[in-house]
Amino acid sequence: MVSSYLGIGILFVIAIIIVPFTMVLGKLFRPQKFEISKLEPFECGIEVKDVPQGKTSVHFYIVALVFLVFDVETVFLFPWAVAFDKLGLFGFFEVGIFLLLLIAAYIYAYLKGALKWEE
Amino acid sequence: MMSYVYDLMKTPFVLALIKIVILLVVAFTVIAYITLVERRLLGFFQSRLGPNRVGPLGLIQPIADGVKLFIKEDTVPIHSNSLLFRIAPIFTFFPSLVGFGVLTFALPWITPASKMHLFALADVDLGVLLVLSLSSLGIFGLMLGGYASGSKYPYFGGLRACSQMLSYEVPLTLSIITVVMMANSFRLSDIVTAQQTHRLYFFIPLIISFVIYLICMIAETNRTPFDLPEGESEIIGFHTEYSGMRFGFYYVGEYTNVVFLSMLAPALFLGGYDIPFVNDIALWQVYPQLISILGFCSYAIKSVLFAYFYIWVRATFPRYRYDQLLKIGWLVLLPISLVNLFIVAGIKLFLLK
Amino acid sequence: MASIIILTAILIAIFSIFVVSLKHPISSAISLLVGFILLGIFYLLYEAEFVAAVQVLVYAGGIMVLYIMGIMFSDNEWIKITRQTHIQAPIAIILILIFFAFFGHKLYNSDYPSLSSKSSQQVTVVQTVKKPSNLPYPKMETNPRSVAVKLYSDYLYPFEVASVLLTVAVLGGIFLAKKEV
Amino acid sequence: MGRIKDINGSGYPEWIGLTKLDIILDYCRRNSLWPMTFGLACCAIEMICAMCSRFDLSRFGSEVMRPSPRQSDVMIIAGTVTLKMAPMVRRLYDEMPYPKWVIAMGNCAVHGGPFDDYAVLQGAGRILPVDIYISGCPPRPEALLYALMKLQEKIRNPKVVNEPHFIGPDYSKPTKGWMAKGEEIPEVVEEYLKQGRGVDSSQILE
Amino acid sequence: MNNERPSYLREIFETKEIELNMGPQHPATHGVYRAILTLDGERIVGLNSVIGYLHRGIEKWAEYRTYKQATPIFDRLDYLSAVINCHGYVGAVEKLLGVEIPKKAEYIRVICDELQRLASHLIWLGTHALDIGAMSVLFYAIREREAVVDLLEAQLGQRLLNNAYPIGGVRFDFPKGWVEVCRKFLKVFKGKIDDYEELLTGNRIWRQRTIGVGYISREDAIAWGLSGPTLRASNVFFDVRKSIPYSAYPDFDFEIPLGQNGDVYDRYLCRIKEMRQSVRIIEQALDGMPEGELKAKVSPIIRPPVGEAYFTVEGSKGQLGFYIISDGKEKPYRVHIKSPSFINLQGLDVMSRHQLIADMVALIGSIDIVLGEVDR
Repeated sequence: MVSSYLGIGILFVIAIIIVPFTMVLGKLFRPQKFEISKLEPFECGIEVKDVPQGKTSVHFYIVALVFLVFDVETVFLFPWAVAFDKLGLFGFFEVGIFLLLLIAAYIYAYLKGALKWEE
Repeated sequence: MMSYVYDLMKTPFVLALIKIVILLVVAFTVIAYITLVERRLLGFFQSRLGPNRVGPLGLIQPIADGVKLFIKEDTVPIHSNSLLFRIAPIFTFFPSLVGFGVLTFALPWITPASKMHLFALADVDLGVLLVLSLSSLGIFGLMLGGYASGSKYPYFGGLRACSQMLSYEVPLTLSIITVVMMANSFRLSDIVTAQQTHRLYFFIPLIISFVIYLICMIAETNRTPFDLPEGESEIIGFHTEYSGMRFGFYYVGEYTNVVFLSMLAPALFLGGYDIPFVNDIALWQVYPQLISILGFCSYAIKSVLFAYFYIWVRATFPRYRYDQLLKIGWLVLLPISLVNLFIVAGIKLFLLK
Repeated sequence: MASIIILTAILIAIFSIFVVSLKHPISSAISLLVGFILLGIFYLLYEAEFVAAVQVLVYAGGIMVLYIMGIMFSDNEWIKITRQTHIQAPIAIILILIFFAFFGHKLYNSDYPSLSSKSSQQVTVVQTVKKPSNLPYPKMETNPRSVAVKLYSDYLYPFEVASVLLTVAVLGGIFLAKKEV
Repeated sequence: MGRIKDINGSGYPEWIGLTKLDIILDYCRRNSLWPMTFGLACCAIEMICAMCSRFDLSRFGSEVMRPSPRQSDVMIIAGTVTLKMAPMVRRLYDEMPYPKWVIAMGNCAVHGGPFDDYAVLQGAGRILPVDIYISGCPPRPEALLYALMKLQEKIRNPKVVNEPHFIGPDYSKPTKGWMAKGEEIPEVVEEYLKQGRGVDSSQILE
Repeated sequence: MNNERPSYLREIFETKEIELNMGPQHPATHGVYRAILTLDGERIVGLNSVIGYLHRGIEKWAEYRTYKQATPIFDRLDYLSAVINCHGYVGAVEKLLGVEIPKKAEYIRVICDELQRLASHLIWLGTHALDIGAMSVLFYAIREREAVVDLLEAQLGQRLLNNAYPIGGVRFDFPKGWVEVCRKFLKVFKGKIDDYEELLTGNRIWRQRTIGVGYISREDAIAWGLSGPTLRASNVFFDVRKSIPYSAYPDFDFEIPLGQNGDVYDRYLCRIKEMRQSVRIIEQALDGMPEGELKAKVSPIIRPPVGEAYFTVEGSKGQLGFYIISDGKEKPYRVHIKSPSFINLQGLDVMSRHQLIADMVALIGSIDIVLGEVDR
């Protein structure tokens, strides 16, 4: 029923609006003084020359990649879990095959060193 | 005039608004005071007093902190991506706040006129799934905040936050899936009802899931021992460049997550608003109001236990290192939770039939 | 209800245009993220609850993370000197407008279920009960359950093929990412 | 009217003239002074002691040590400021958002202490507008607590807002060369300005 | 298949190294030490130390004062162990003068030194644990340190920078009841060390964070000239109290704890064991306290004969040496300090190779640098 989401919808909108609303309201009370030295990025008091961009190892990326696969996998597991009493043994084996294939992928990723972080 | 107001009260929109106002007031009070409770408790753990000067027992301390942050200057650094910098705190804040909407706090309230009011904002069918899908958005707050600052420490904080929250989301989801499997519903009230009818709290059959949930709960909220994104003594944190109320929203967002996850945990594993050792539903037929209130208290106490667990862990443990954290997430928790899935399926299929 | 649906649809269109028109890749990515969330809301309004949750979980919470990480890793200074629009853009815009006009006309004249039927639904939050029933919350057949039964009976083969696809995704991803490291 | 605007010379919006609101805001401000984790030398140890069990700065709500200047309200200069460190101290002070306060802890931060030589800045007051000076080498943790209370008093009391406050031996008037609020910055910061950083804000606006 | 990427794409995807400043204002650098880290991801590939942010010219300062006037400035060297610093300088001057110190004064000095070592190690323990994330240990450690500091204050008159000893002995005997309080404290303190160990030593996270991190081999440790617990953790037996005995240390029976692996965990264990040994020394000294004079006869104006003297003590960070050249006048011609922190800091380069940022934090904590001593 869509109607039951009414409260959630309103809460969603309020929760998003709270942050900008508070910041705009706070503008009436908070001091604001433009000083160029204040806006320098903080790096332990040292003057900063370069901005970090595109300089990081690709390892973080692999984490996201493997995560995505397992994220999609959980999406398939949700309907299975919620209808477990109906699907019974058949569903159990079905998902068993599904998961075994994924576990194979997991083992491959492990053997390839994608899940090793200590070099 | 009064009848007009009364009529207005009956429309679902206004009813929902009233519920939201109550929910937000209570939620923000709890979130504000959990910061004080944490500081006082840490004080007691560390043989000191904690804030006690501002008002009686330091009760005005959270308000003072909040107002202070509110009237503090707001800086947007030069190298930052200004728009992104401004909108990033929204993402850490709203998923958990919306999550409060799907929690059911007690058995339905019966008015003298025999009307039934749900003790929840919206007890939707999607329940846990909605919570999970929204909390998957929480990562953007840290990630974008770190990236948009245009400074190195936040950049590292953002990267760490990213891989940490991704790594622990899968085990968390898998552990919740086992609960869904037992209850055959995403709805939180159904999950609690299943525990009430079985007369068995799920943390007994799902002990592995419960432990995984406890670990992932701490990791998802970036708290000690998994507080790498804001490891103050290493990289100063993804919110290094944030000041004033924007920082305040990160601060509040963290505690919102803490409160929310420690309110979700009892519903999933400890029977939620069920009063232990009592047949709730039978009693509810007789004394509906009393059981509703007692159930709410029971729920509150269970949630406080989890919140206490958070603070206790914070006072005790050192911090993990980045690679160890990922190792635990991917090489320990993920395989265990996958195997656990089969175990629970087997239990459900062959033992509980 | 119809007005909310139309509003959402318009917002989705606007953010989709932002995705292709904004200059900085991170702005495009954020527009895409908002678009995905709005699409989730759109599905929800059409009572496809499960799909809505999955939309947010996978697209907004999963794939967008990947995109934004990609942008964070790459040096996007070069974007600023690259042209955003192709020389054929005006022609493309005219063609798209013709396309939309054509399909709008077709849809308008067809007997596709109108949006107004949605608004007739009564919204009920307060239930009236004589006496508390046996269970406080009546058990009902929910959307995800029906999706599940369909998925695991009628669409069994696509489901199993999906697992093969996911495995291939892992292999491919690791192959691509590991090669240059 | 003028009062709330004057705190730290930080440019509050002018329309706020509500005195009662001032009282509430100041109450909150002075009861939530978050110090910056910033130890320079010997006095830092006494600062740690003041944070810990026996003296417990947290009673005043000040145990939230923020490592980033962006989130801190009060800078406790605990120790010797050398000439090499002075630009960093100044930059950190600059990076703090308004309203901000400075406590100079220990003789070295007050006037150079025993080190009247080529390497040491003769008092943090030469580069920063210091609000509270604590003498002692090092001052006891109690002195820091007292300084914090004095700072709270200063935030509350409009009369002392623009005057440096001394604790310990009674310096009746600040020596020449101390920096008052709104005054021009003396030699070290001039050097620091010459390096091309911290350009005068008025130039940027024009 | 062509593996070559187009040139503009290679530029985009190339992982570059990032330069990160850690310090001077950083909670983990224990003062104003600045490390310029070159990072690949989170891994350190290069370290460039910048010191001098606390250079106060202490050596030069001492050359412009008389021998007596110069005493208090050495407290500011390693402000965590002011008493031991003072012992080192006073010892060097006494060596220059050729004065024999009364036995009782030596015993009092040893007791105060060891108490100071406890205080220093407690601060180290607290801040090191805080860096790794265990926040409670700091508060427990400082709680006990307050007791130590109280004892020192009762004896020497100040909490932190107590100009502890005059040249030629000590100023006062212990005040009334001091010995009993001290004994009581030591009794309690032994249990407290067990408490710290309970929180940290067996803790899985602590072990994971410290074992195998910041390794330095025995040979490297000797080659880099490390000293103190940092050296002993690499299984090198060198402690000035045993190797070059001074003061009353030969009278006491104590062990020098040695580590096996030279990693952060071993350094931690070494210091914890050292605290137990310090307690042992103090107990023995309190038991065997001799009667006698407090101070040797030293003329009010000190004019040592022309010559030079080098005197080392075991500071809480390592071997602390004072080298004084006298030209026969009231002021020393030259005072040079061999400061352990400065030399231990050099080993950081070796230890930090291919570690993560988080390890770097643990490492700086484990070698226990004090910037006052590094920069002087």
